[in-house]
Amino acid sequence: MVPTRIDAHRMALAEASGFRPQPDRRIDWFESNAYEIGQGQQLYDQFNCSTCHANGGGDIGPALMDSAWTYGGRIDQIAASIRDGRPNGMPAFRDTLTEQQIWQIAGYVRSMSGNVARDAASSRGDTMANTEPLTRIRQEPVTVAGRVDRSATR
Amino acid sequence: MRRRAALTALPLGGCAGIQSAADGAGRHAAIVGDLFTLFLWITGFFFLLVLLFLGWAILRRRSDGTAERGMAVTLAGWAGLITLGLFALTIASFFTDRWLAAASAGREPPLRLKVTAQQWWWQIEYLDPLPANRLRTANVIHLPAGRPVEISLAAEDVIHSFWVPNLAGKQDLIPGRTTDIQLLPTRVGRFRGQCAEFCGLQHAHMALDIIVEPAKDFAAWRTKALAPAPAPQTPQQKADYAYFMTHQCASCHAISGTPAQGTIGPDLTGVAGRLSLAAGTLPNNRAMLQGWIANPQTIKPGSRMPTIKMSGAELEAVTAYLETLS
Amino acid sequence: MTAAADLPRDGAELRGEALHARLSRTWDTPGDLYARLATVDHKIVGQRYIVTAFAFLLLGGVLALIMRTQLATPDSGLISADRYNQIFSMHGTTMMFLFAVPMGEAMAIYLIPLMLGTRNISFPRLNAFSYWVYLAGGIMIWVAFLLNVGPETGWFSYVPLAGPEYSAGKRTDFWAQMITFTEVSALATSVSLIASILKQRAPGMAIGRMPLFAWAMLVTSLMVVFAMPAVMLASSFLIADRLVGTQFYNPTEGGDALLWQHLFWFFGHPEVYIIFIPGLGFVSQITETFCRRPVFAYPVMVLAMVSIGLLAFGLWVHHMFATGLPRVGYSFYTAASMMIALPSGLQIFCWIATMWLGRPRFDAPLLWVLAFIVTFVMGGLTGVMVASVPLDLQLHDTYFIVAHFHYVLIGGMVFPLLGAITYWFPKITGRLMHEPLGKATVALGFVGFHTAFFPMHVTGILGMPRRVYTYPAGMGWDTLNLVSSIGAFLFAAAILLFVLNILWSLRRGRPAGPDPWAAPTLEWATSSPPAPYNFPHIPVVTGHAPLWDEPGDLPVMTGLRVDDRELLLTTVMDADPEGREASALPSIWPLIAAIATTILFIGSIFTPWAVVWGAIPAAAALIAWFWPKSGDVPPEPVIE
Amino acid sequence: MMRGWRFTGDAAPLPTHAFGTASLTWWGVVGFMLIEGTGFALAIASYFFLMAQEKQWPSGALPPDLLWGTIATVVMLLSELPNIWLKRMAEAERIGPVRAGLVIVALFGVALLVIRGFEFAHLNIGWDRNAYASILWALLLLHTVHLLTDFVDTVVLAALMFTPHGLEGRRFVDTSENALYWHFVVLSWLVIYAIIYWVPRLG
Repeated sequence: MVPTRIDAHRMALAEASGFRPQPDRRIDWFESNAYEIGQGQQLYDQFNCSTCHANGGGDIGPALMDSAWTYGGRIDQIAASIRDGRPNGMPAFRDTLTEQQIWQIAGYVRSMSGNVARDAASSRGDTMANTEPLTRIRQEPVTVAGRVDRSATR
Repeated sequence: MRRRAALTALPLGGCAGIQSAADGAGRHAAIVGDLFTLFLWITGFFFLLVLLFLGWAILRRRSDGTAERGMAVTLAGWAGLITLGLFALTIASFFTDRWLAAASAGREPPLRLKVTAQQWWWQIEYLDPLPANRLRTANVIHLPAGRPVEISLAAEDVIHSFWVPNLAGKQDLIPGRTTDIQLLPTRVGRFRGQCAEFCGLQHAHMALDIIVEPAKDFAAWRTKALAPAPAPQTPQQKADYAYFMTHQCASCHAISGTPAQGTIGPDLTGVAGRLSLAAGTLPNNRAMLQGWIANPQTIKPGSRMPTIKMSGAELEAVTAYLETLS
Repeated sequence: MTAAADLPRDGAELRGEALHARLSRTWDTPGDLYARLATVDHKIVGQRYIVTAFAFLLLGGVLALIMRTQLATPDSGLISADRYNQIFSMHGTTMMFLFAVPMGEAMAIYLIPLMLGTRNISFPRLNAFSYWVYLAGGIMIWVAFLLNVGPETGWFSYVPLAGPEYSAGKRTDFWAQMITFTEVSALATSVSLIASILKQRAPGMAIGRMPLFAWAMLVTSLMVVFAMPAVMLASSFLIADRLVGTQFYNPTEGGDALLWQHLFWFFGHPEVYIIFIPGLGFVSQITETFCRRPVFAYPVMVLAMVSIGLLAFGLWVHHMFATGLPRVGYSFYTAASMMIALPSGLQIFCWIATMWLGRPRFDAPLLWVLAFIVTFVMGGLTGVMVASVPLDLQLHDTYFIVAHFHYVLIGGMVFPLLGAITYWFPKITGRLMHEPLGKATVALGFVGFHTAFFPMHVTGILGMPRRVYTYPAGMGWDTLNLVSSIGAFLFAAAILLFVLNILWSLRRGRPAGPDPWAAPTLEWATSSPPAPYNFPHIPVVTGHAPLWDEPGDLPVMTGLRVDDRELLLTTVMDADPEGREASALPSIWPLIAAIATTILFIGSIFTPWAVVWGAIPAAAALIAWFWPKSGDVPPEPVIE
Repeated sequence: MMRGWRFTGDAAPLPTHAFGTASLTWWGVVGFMLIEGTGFALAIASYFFLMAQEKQWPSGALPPDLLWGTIATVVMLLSELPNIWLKRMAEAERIGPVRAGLVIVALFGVALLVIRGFEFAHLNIGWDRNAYASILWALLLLHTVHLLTDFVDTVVLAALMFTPHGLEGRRFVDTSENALYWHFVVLSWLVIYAIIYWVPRLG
């Protein structure tokens, strides 16, 4: 099986962070472990993601709690967006965050659209946020350019 | 010093540790130490009375028809004695409170600090009307002996408790509220404070060093700390500096006079000069510094300092650069 | 409708063996599983409660030993930080919520009906329901702990650490829900005990002639009624914050972290007296029996107990001296906290005076009382120390406090409990415990306890904070912690010895007969173990010490039906006979209602809709429990 | 040896059911009322504790609309009329009026639950917005739980009174004590009504 670009990328990822993942073990881990998502929530606040994305509703940056994803809504795609940055404004956090921190934030971003294990997301943070409790929101299907991405919905 | 000697002569003998409430290196801790001695003597006296009465009741020869009236009178006497004892202790405690409040009266204006507690380290800020004199550091407080200190306390995340037993009682730091604490260090020396309110995974490793020094030493330390970090000279130093400033370290930590301005982790200005690392967890030497940077999760599991993948050379670069910040 | 006159009743025409057979048929609990699950006999439910609570004591004790092994040496890597936080949280939670409060109530469920001379506790089905809910709560939290989902923020769970952001996952939810279980069971039992003590005392047992243990349980139950709602409210707010995003404790959205502390400690301090006052009851009964005279100054003892109960509600802020509240308020709480030492001091005096005036016989129970007096007085005096604000600011949340509360809780409740179990073991099982082994247990327990906990006073003064999973070497704490750990194992050995003594005595203890200790209270007037109906005829009381005041035949009141379960109701103050009340028949519905409630509670951890959907089966079970069965014994004619 | 017995009194003539403090279940109901009353008192104390923290109360919203709350209070007070009458009839052990009274109070319960639905809809703030909203919803929910449980009790009791079991003396005692509990539900509502609807307006 010729490794596709994504698989090659994932292998590099595994090497870089010292994980020895089967292809998708990390995807399940960061979408169902409450501690990781909780750390992601705190990192989201501390690294000022809310400056552009608010608390998920979007501001200068796109909304993170809806179903529209320009560069893919799967957790590894979100992690790639954080690590490498995206055109018109999303900075690369490759040298600012460690691999685990990137995946933790990606997990929290997934929880904003209800795409994590039901009992993993915590209801709210100890911050001012005019958003619905994460335990009460509906799960948003991930759509890329209008088409629903089957592989991204739990 | 006479009273202090009296205190240590007590069964609490060898109590002059660097983190001991019986040491009394601060005016407040000394006053509270004397109150403790008073309480110890009075409560000890009552305990002795109870033991004597119990022993007598067990060993006495049984004789029938002993007067119950006598016992009733003794009961009334005992009630009076307890009330008297409690009244004395309450009054002593009340007056101690007043002495503590007035402990810093009539001395030079207090040194103002702001301590912000976060999950598992202390951010220390020396406040000053002049912005140039404001100093931010972490996990260490230098204090001039004999000058009162006014610390305002705040917490970023959960409830912590600021406690330096040698100097004074503890005071909680509560998110959403500001509390304050007054200190008056009287004896020069090195002391250790520790978080006293359970605050999560690494509550046990959330200590800070208190260095009480003569006023002129304090002034010398302060001017040196206010100066920006020395610029790198040798090419090796420049490479170390470049690596530090362009990698994860700079996004969390701050070093005055450099592009590293992260406020998530402790301020590293003058970190080489500190007595301990990782909030009082490790002694400060090159090996410990390198071990901590290489794998913080084995030393403080759950700490917010992540394990950063670094090659040997990169680790060497970061350690070397931090060693220059004294 | 059979006429009232010809219903079979106990009395001159029906007595002795015939009466025993007839009453046994009405009150007995057959051996089959269904009957055992449906029983409402206070003695069976009481024994289950006692055994379950004692099992939780042992489990909590094992956790304590693990903690002491970890802390025996500095910088020990035996246990990780997360595991240790779960262990110390479970140790506190198990000891406070699953052992101490339920054990006091368990002994009362078994003993109070016997001491008051009645046939069953007042709301037997509610009492059975209370046990099942308690058992379910205990099992839930321990299963969660073994699945690595145990509580991790201490038995007090201060917010914001226990809030949604800093305590992710389901750990604190299970803790908060466990609170709901144990509070529902404690409240249910308290209401039953209050009604029994006020309405079902033997005729002639005026309020001033009640045994002191009954007074202790009345005060304790009233305190439960007024204290437990505080923690139920606080834990409900916490679960709401964590699951549906309410903002009670979110400082940035108008909430306040101290709201939790006020609500929790408004319950927390009365809780420690709810744990300790049954201990006073045990000590009073043991001292009375083994000194062979009523406790000296009965009115002073009762007033002291009641004033402790009232004062306990006025001093919760002494747990919050370090939170920066206004200082003038603190001095009020210092005075209130100091005042509570007066009634305790008077009670200690009265017990010692009883020994002084009486003819003490130093069997194991009285030795436990001596151990109690010495240990509890030291604990009370360190309590007076930490009542002072300046001292508390140095000692709060240090090992000095760990020493203080172990002195007043183990010294104040566990020592009297072990004495009480030794004292009432013959009544419950019909066999005496091994006396020399009992004495050895007291000695080992006393030595082990003080070796473990006295050094902690010094460790605390030397600056060691509480709840640290490890500590650096060279702080002066090393040897002290080692000694404490050795002492902990010694004390555990004593508890093991006690358990062995119980297991041995169950089969080979000396047969006890109705009254092995020549004790004054009514439970010693019936057989050991008591018959299912407790007393063939309801005894009548003529003084403080019924069995000592009536050396010959016991005066009794007859006329209760034998074909249906019936109790005698008496007036609150003077216990004059007032009416006959049908006592509930065995029913499986309390168990089913408890299961439905358990499903509702556990479900509501995962989805709030479980509260809505779970309420329907729970309501159905409660209605079926209340609905009279047509097969009941023919009721008396309506209009008499 | 087991002691002998000396007969000194006969309990046969004593009644098998009684009203008020002579009844065991009266003490049970009062016990539960004390528990729930303490719960209400502490929830109200929390309301004022949080209010003291805020500069602006109610924060972030208008106070709840007066209309439905006031209707609920009026209907609640009206329900006291049949309730008091029911209690008197129960203590007179007259089965006809008791059956009617229970049905009437049950109907009042239905009306109040419907009104309560509208009240929840007119609180003008979601429970997750801020601490004011949370304690507001908590108080109203706490009272609704008690309203619901006593409504269910009344319905069950009414159904029971239409069966032969209804003729037993004990059932009249249960009815009398259920009416007592209804007094508690109404009284606690008056306090909560004043707090939820008027404290934000007067404060």
